[in-house]
Amino acid sequence: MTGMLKMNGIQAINAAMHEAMAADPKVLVLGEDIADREGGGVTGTMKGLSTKFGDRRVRTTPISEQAIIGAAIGAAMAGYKPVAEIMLMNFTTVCMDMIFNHAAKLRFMSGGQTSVPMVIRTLTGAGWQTAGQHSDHLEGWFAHAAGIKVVAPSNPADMKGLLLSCIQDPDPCLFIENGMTLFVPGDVAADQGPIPLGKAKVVAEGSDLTIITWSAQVMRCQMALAGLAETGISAEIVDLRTISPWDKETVLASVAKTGRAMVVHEAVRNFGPGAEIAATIAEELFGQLMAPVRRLGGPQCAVPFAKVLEDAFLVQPADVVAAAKALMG
Amino acid sequence: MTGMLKMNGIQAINAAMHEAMAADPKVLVLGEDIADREGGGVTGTMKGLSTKFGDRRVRTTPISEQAIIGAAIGAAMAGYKPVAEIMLMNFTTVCMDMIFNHAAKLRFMSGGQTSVPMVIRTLTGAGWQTAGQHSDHLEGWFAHAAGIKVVAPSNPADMKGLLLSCIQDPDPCLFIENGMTLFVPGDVAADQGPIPLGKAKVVAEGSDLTIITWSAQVMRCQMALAGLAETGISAEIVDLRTISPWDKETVLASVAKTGRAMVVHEAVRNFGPGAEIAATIAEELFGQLMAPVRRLGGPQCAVPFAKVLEDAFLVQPADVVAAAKALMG
Amino acid sequence: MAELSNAPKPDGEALVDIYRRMLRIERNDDAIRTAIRRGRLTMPYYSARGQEVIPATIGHLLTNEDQICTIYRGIQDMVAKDMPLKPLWAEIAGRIDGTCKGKGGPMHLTHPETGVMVTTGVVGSSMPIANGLAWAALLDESRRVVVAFFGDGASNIGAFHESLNLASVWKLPVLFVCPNNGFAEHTRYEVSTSVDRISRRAEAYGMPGFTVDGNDPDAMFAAVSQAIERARVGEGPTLLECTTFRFLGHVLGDDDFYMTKEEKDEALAKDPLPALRARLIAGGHASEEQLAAMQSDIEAEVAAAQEFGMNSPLPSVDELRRDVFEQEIAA
Amino acid sequence: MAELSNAPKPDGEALVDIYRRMLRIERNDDAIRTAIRRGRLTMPYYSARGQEVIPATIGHLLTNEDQICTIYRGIQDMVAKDMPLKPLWAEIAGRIDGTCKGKGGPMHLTHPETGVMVTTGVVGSSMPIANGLAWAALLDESRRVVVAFFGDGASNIGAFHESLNLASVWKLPVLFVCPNNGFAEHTRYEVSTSVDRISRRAEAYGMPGFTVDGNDPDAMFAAVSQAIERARVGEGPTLLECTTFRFLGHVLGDDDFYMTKEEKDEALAKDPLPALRARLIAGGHASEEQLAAMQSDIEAEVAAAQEFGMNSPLPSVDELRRDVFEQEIAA
Ligand SMILES: Cc1ncc(C[n+]2csc(CCOP(=O)(O)OP(=O)(O)O)c2C)c(N)n1
Ligand SMILES: Cc1ncc(C[n+]2csc(CCOP(=O)(O)OP(=O)(O)O)c2C)c(N)n1
Ligand SMILES: [Mg+2]
Ligand SMILES: [Mg+2]
Repeated sequence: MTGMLKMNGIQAINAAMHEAMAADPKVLVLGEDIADREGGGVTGTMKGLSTKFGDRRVRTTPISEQAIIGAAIGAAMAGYKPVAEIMLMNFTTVCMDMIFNHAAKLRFMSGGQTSVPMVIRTLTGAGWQTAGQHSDHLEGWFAHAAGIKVVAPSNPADMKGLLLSCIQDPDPCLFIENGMTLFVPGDVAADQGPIPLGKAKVVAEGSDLTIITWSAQVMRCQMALAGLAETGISAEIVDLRTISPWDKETVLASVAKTGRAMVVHEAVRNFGPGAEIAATIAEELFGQLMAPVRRLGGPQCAVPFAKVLEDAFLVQPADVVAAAKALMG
Repeated sequence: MTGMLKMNGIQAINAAMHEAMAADPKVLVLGEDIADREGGGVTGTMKGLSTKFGDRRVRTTPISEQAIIGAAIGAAMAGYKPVAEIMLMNFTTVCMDMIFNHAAKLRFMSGGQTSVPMVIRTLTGAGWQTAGQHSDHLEGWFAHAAGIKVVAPSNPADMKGLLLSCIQDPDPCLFIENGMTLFVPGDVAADQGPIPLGKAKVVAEGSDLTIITWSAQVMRCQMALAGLAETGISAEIVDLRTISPWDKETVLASVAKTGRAMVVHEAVRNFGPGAEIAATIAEELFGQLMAPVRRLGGPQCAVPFAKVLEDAFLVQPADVVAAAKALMG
Repeated sequence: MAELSNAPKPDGEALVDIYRRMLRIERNDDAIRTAIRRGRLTMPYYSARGQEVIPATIGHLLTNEDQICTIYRGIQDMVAKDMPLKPLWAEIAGRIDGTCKGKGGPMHLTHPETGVMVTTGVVGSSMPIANGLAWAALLDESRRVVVAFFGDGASNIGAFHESLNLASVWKLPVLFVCPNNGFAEHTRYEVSTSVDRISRRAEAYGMPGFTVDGNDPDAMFAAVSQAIERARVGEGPTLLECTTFRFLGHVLGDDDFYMTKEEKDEALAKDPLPALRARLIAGGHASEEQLAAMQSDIEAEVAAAQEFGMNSPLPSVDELRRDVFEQEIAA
Repeated sequence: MAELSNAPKPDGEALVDIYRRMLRIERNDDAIRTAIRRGRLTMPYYSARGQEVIPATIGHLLTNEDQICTIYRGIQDMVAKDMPLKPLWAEIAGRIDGTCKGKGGPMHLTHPETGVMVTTGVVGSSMPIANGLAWAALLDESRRVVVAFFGDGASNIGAFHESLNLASVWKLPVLFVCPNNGFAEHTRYEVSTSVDRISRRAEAYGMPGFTVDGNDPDAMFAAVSQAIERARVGEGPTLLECTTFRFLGHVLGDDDFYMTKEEKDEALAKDPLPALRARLIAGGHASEEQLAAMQSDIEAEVAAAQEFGMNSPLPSVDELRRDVFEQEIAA
């Protein structure tokens, strides 16, 4: 085994970008504030790229998200591999036409004559009190769109490995960063390479209950493990990592073993991505489950500002423990 | 019982608009091509309104969907009840910020000081060979958004009644028309008034299986009834009518009775609105179902152009029959 | 608005080629309309009859490497860009030999070999993508230029603004070409547009903008040549508003109730196709016989294409699982 | 750009009122920053220190019935519009007595009673909604005007374009007010914007547009009065670009690495607050004593507001079910 490095998500993403750009001159970067003159991105994930790879490949853009995604689409169709940043996930709503009607569909609508190998990186997540227009987890929307892959890593190693895979992928990928996990350090192998898309990871083994989760909620579910153990519940945690296409095999194998499942996500519960996973588990393991599949997600409201409300909006470790207890009957 | 009129969806919507505008001077209409000078909307649903109620209340707009929804939001906040048209559902992607980050959230984010009583009417549906950018059913996205109600009627009477309710509703409503049902005539009571939002309707009674569906798929499920009867399956069809908030009570009561459920929608199956309904049924009726809940929806691709592919994209009556047979075991 | 200086002029050969492209567009348009009327094609159709000079001149001036992004009303742009008619017909007939295997249809025709990169059905959306193709042209250090076609109505949508600004700041080799036919669906220009000339909007982006008579091959030739030259030498984008008229309304079947008989008659009287034909003859650039031969060649090509398209096999339903991603989706 | 004619000038009383509004903005800003530094407030904060003349002049000239739509960097606009400070502080402290019951926070402050209709965190999105409020003002046959504030960076987003076009075509009573502070986050104006003056973009919408020194109360007073007058009498919208500078960077904590020391020093030297103070004294419009009393009144108001806000109760978690719809969501 090679050496391990301690780095946080920002450093992991930055490392992935440096490696990808060095390895392939076709990799481009564009977005607001992303050149070094502007600070290498608001969280600094793009630091050093414009200095090292030049202003032609690394371009700070106007605040024009439709133009950003359009430029990425066009460049991708012409053989480049652009990594476009939409600063926050809520702002995908101003360029949704470019993403949904174009990036995701051009390969199909052209009968495979053109393709759009681009990555959209975006940041989101409650916890910083940025309230209703800066915190939403909308992965469910994109997972419902055919033609785009959706990735939501929870830790630095996965951030590096999955971003490398997204960049190499021949199709558009949405790479979702969460503001609560970006600053948390973790172990990353010095030679951490691409991690295949579409593969979940069992991050805690257990026998009573499978918790399927992703992004920052992996961390909160892990924080629930102690409380679960205390009440004698042995929980298996599956970090889904890729939301679309999702790893049915790993999830179903785990739930087949434990007999109980709970999906936990930050997105609003109603019509959220957890419904697909819960519905699939219930369908495929019909008659084999010891309890109904539970879904924990955000309440039906915008992300609130007040800390006390924001905390209540998020599924907390205690909520996971309580739901697990109820599930055990 | 009052007299019944035969009218199609266009006439029903038109009747609702005329009544609503006559009853309440605060009702406004805006959208592309909607004044009579431009034909009263591409399908003619807005015919006569500008002539009758004047150009101040009925305004044709530029092709500027963000400006359309923004104007509706502002007018709604100031006490009007605008009915805005986004010509096709795929074009909600160019104004998704206005809908999702603003219309749906302003009441909450302002702590109830402001409200946005507006209606967005939009048209969609496969069947006209308009292909990848003109046919998508995206109700799942909007149902996942807190703060906006989502309605998808299947027949002229419901179109009239639900549109009247949307206009009267104190909150933003998305009213989804489907191009395949708009031209189909049906019975509408001469005095058809508002139909409450959030209430499903059992359109066929049965004992073996509940089919939950909406919009144009109600018609296709009804067309499957004969085939189902032939194979001895007694199917109950629930027309959901309102997707958010959906009528859990009616659906669960029906499935509790039949013991089997199938959700049929035109939207892509993956991470689609059917997942919420299926997951809820499986959770709430755990242990009471005789078979897993099935979901029939579009395949994971853009709506294709070629008739043969478009037909295959849509869930057809034969698919419903085949799935029902499989479900009966 | 900027002034056109030292305007290059089309010679006789150029005019003949422009006419040939116009005729190919028109004969093809006619065949499509006939096929639809006879129920042989089932598709929404947005004819550009009357607007032929614009694409024909542009098609004449572009090289095969140059690229275009166009819209639902874009078949004329593709035909002028030398897209082969056989796969075009197979596509609009929804067949497997179509450029897009029947998946895209008329609103999403694509043919990268001839530079037809994107056809979009969403108003305004040709422009942001054209920028990206143009960015790639710069990165490739090629001399490629990209043309983004869009309508007058599209000049009011946000994507127009974002695209022109970015193209200007990045000095991208793009021609923003707006055939201004005075209507967006049924809505008159003045009802929706706050400026008398769309070209005036170029100034808001520090970009040259011109309004040219889109039915006049000389004016078009001059404006397009100069815009292409600017783009090729790295001077950046140009906005060209080309005034014209849609003879057949928005979509086939449109009854034109929203226009006056006078304005329509006036426009029809200025049909650019017979006008250029007459000029070719009068100027001695071509003889009646040559033009008749040209026409029968084109008609033969169109007929063969129609024949080919209509007889191409239907796509298999397995196609729904293909081209969503590079890797086929499992059955 | 259009020319300002017969410019109205602020008299002494007006200048004093403008100064008072500026001081209220600045003292409140200072208190917020202090509270954040001391950990008493936890919120993202976008100070507008240095830009006070713009909102203060507008606040002075608007009536209570007039409305504004502003952005994340908008607290100065609200304060100048006479929003009471107590519910403002309760809101930014996330308390139940906040204008929005703590649900919106600083980026979504709302207070219809004083005409603060929308605060948005999405760049550009103040403008489309302002149009709707202005449409309602016309329908109501009122003389209300609506001000949409947005930054220079926001002038490159699609919503700007769509909004100005619609406002012009519909002759809506809107003032589009752009404090141009030269930066969008860390990005310099020139890096992202293709035109030397944002006001030049007004022409693209057949709308008057002016660039005024946003730190000069006379220039602001003249431009805003005329724009308001145009709007009130039904002549439609105006675009006002007001040049200024953000003294404290984009977000609190910003270290300004992206600007030169010279440009920052130069801007700081032009701090409009002491400049107007000196002018009031020099012009005999107010005495040192009067201004000192004004300042202590304001400081007392701010302190009381802070006290009130910090001591207001936290919202109950039941609030998550309220105000989503008019009808409360069942627990
Ligand atoms: C974003 C969006 N809004 C609305 C439409 C519906 N639509 C299709 S064509 C059209 C009119 C476009 O007019 P113009 O840009 O002048 O082009 P023309 O059709 O005249 O060539 C409209 C409104 C659309 N396709 N996309
Ligand atoms: C659509 C959108 N894109 C990006 C952002 C992130 N963002 C917030 S403020 C800002 C800069 C805006 O600059 P400007 O318009 O000049 O206003 P200023 O902050 O200088 O007052 C950006 C890019 C956003 N809020 N919305
Ligand atoms: Mg037009
Ligand atoms: Mg700025």
